[in-house]
Amino acid sequence: MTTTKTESLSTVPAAPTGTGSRGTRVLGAVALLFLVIAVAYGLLISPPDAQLGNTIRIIYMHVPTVMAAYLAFLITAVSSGMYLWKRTEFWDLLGSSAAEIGVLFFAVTIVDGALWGKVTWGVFWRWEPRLTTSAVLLIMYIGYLAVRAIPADPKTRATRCAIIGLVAVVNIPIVHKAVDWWRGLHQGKTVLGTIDPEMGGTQLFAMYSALVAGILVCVWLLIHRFRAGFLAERASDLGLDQALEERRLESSPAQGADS
Amino acid sequence: MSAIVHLHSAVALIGRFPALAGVDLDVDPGEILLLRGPNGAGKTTLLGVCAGLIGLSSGEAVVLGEDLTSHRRAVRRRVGLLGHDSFLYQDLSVVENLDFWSRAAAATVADGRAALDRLGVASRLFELPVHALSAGQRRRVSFAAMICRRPELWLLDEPHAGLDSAGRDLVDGLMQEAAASGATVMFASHELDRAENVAHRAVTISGGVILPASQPEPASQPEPASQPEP
Amino acid sequence: MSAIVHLHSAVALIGRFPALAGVDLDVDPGEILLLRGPNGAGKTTLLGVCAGLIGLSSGEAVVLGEDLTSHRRAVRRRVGLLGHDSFLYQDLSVVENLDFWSRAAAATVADGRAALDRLGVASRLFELPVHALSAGQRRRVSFAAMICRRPELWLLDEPHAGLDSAGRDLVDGLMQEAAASGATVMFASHELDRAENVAHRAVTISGGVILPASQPEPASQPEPASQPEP
Amino acid sequence: MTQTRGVFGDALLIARKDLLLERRAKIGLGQVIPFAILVLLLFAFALDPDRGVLKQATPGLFWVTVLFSSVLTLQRSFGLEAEDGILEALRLSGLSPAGIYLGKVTALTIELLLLEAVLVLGVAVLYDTEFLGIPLLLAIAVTATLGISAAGAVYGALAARLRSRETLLPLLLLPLLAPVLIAATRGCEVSLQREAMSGWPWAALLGIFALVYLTLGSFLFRPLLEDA
Amino acid sequence: MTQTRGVFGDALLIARKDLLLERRAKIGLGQVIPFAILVLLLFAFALDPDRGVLKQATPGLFWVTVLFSSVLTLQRSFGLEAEDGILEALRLSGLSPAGIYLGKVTALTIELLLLEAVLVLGVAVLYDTEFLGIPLLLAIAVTATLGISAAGAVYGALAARLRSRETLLPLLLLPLLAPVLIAATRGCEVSLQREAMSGWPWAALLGIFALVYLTLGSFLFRPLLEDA
Ligand code: HEM
Ligand SMILES: Nc1ncnc2c1ncn2[C@@H]1O[C@H](COP(=O)(O)OP(=O)(O)OP(=O)(O)O)[C@@H](O)[C@H]1O
Ligand SMILES: Nc1ncnc2c1ncn2[C@@H]1O[C@H](COP(=O)(O)OP(=O)(O)OP(=O)(O)O)[C@@H](O)[C@H]1O
Ligand SMILES: [Mg+2]
Ligand SMILES: [Mg+2]
Repeated sequence: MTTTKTESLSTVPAAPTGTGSRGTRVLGAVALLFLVIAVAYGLLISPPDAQLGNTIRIIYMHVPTVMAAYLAFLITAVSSGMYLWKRTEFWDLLGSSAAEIGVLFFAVTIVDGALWGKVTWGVFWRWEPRLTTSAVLLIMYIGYLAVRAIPADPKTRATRCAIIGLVAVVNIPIVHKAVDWWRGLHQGKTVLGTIDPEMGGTQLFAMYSALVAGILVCVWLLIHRFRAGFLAERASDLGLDQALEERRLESSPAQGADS
Repeated sequence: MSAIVHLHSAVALIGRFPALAGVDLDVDPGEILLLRGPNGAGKTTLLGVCAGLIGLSSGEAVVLGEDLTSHRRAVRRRVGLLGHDSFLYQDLSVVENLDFWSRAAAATVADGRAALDRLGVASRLFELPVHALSAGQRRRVSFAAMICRRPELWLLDEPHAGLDSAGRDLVDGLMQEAAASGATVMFASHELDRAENVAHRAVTISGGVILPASQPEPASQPEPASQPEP
Repeated sequence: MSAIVHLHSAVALIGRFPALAGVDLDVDPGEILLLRGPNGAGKTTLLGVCAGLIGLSSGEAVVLGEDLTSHRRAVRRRVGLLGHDSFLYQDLSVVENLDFWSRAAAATVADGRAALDRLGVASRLFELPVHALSAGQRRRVSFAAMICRRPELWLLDEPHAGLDSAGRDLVDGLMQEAAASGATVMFASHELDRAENVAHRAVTISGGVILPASQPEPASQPEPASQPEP
Repeated sequence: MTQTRGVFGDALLIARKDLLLERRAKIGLGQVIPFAILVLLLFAFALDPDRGVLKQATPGLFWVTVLFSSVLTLQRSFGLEAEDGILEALRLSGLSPAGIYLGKVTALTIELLLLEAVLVLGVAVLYDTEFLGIPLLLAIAVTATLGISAAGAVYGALAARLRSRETLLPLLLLPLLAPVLIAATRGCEVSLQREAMSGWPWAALLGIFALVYLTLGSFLFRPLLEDA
Repeated sequence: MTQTRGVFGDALLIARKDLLLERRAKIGLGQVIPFAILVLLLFAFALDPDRGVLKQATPGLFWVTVLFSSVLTLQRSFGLEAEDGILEALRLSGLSPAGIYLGKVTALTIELLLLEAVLVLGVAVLYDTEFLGIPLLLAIAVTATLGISAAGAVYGALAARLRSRETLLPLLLLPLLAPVLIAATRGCEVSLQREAMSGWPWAALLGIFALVYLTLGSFLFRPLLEDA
């Protein structure tokens, strides 16, 4: 199956046969460079935090992955809107690829946050509203992927997903605002609020390079996921030609009584 | 464009299965067209495409002058579809259903009552919830809900199924009346003797394509039906 | 007691409505009996009573030697019913359904496959979930699930509905075969031409009662059907 | 002009049909209300009233109960639309999608408000709550309910056609409604306990939420009905 | 002898069919589990964690969540049996009613135990629970689940044929299961907090409940299937 796919695709001029390209290789190299810098500064060069000690270093992973995930969800929302307007496969694939990457990054954030929590708070999870809303957000996009996974006509599926992508994104700012207010109302500052100011120069540099690295990795992954999805669609198109052939054959009298 | 329905190489997928695999079909105004063919041939799918309910994945489709590949919506309110499903709220009574569907179609409540009358639905049944009706009674109510929309294109999926002899004659009469008054009728049927009498023309669909008129019927249709082509 | 089905003044209520209003009927072993009559006459209800699914509110009913007024259960596993519903799990594939229903009826899985084959269900469809089938394909699978139970009494509600011509001939053949091998067949149908050819005897039911054979057909059945009574 | 009237006319038609269906099927409220009261009772069991937990948690439990009951109501409301090809019939009907959406939202809001009214009585009796700040409570109830219906109708319609709708709808909808839960709960707490800050910002937040989803829903219902 | 074998053979056939259906429809656990986790999260909102309520209430919330998820699972499981005349077909099939009942109970128990296993992980992480007295916890989980399935299958079948089943089932079932909720919650509390009293009486109570309903169900399923 894979071989037929690549063979017939290579007969089409300029059709991509893999998910890599010159551009993505360059992008990958740059992302790698920033990753190395971020690791060097984050793990080795920057000083430990006054209160949190070396565990502060988790932040250089925690925050970039959140930001990358938010970016991905935003891309999903924009693509969803564009899909409903333009109705092209491009926007559908972009939206769903971004949602997958976003869920991935967000899950990573929650996992490393939980681990961080274990070392700083002594528990994996607290009923901190931000953590709770994070979990809720994740489930919202898991719902998106669940709908995506339901077999359906591609256009129908695309429309369903686009609607969820648009509706869900509205929730992100509302959730975060509501939570801030909730906190602000009757409780003192929380752990999340207390640590981020007062970062030293190398700490800041580590943070920014980690942020850039996180976003580059996210984009790199997104491009590859998109292309993989695109190729999968083309492969199923090839399956379609064959299915059409078989379907028409049903009508030949030789086939006899078919049901 | 004089054809009411014009399909060219129309391909329609259900899931990933090409239920229609390249259909070419033209239907003239005022025509009564019979779709016949073995089970699973694609008749129901073809009617769904003409109603604008099932999208094409490739090919051309123009119905009632509207291009289905670009905007399917405009067609929908101008066709009447009688499908395998009843299209009725099971918990509402017969008249409540008719009132709702006639008003939804911008007809009056009186149109709905007239349609019930036309279909010979006994007034004893008016206040019964639809789920209490027998199969044939329900089919009549569905038919009434369809005709009170005054559709320009009638799409009927096995319109005779479940009806008693009186009902069958009634349906034949309705189709002929509709065609005479300028509407166009496409219907799928397996009851060839009756169907071919009322149809102006018949096409055979099999394996998702329409067989050329010259080609003999496929093996699963023993009697070579007469095709009174106009 | 030689009659396979013996009903006397049988009254059956659906809700408070007397769908059967005093039916007298005897069916002999090996007979193929056609039930005809207008929509809502009570044909489906009568078949349900014979299957032991619908209780009598008064009257006598003895089916396959079992008295339905006292114990309906014994009859159920000996009849085969083909109703308006498909009796199939929509999410399971065709073969999964057949495997389940054949084993539930104490038949073997091989019986199920043989039945599918007998009904001409193409092997392409075996792995499809039932909800993806066309109306006629689904009907064939239901029929297969019924015959693999090897019922002594066949109760068929519009067995031809939705089937293509090949399928119709197949069903006629199956009924005749069943009768020849000692089973008894009762079927309701509105396709009188075909049905009267295959039936040994026809009774007309209308308004919940069986009309005496001498009486002419009720008004809603225009053509006075020939009644080849044995 | 005609177009606008059309949308609201359609909405009225749909809303009246829904309420009629509700009456005919003799279900929704007749059974959802007992269900909701039951959920309240279960909480009472689960939370062991002696510890004073229950009293503190009353607003939260009230809104969680409303949320679950809404999912039930939505499931039923859209389940009826998905039977027997009704969704196809609606697509063919020529009713404007925005009208259908607004009609469903209207009917749902009315049903849910009725439910809440009964539930408030239940809470008053079972949890021995004193009600203070009635206008604020009313504002919160109306805006929160509108938000639930507005968001719920979109996902209800989306899930209706799928064979897995019973489970998909809560999965999609409940996370979406988490902010409503937070805001309504906090708002009611404020109102009941006379906390320092006024609860009106919460009502405003709920209003914004409802508005955003109403707008979004009116636009999204067209592609939803037509292609999904 | 033959009769007995027949009942268990029938039960096996039904249970295998149910689990297959579960796999094919790719729904139940794939969506019920996220739903259950979500319910846990919603409680966290409703109960405002800072007050320490949550930790205290963990066992109660766990079992309320299991209860809601069971209703969902039951609804789906019996919804599938009521479609397309399947119930009629089962009545005609010759399968013994007790066999059908035991088969449904088996499949439900397996599905619910799986759900609880995942949920326990969720609770462990989310509510930071330490597990003490594992054997007791296991005994409680198994007996409580069996009780839920045993009672649920009876009402599931009863509600399945009615047009109002979505709402009727929780209404009938939840009051019936209130004792299970209480017993399982108290038992878990005992086990987790090492309260003075041993928790085994609770497990025994749950066991008795399960047994009573299993026996009752095996007998009641015949009239239920045949005449309802
Ligand atoms: C399960 C555990 C955790 C989860 C799910 C989690 C989740 C998140 C999320 C979603 C954000 C982005 C917030 C935004 O919208 O701006 C965030 C930011 C942040 N988190 Fe965590 N987190 C967890 C644990 C922790 C721990 C243990 C710490 C430190 C002790 C921490 C420190 C931070 C910091 C410093 C930020 C960025 C500053 C901010 O925007 O407030 N997180 N976390
Ligand atoms: N998901 C799917 N996978 C494979 N095949 C499918 C799928 N869904 C539908 N089909 C096939 O598509 C075809 C649909 O045909 P359609 O319902 O249009 O037939 P029809 O001509 O109306 O038949 P009938 O006379 O039985 O009503 C059937 O052959 C069916 O098996
Ligand atoms: N709750 C009810 N109230 C009043 N009448 C009812 C009720 N339920 C069913 N009926 C009537 O009982 C009759 C049932 O008839 P049945 O379904 O047996 O008819 P049938 O002969 O099979 O008709 P068809 O040819 O249309 O299938 C119908 O006339 C129906 O209107
Ligand atoms: Mg069809
Ligand atoms: Mg009938």
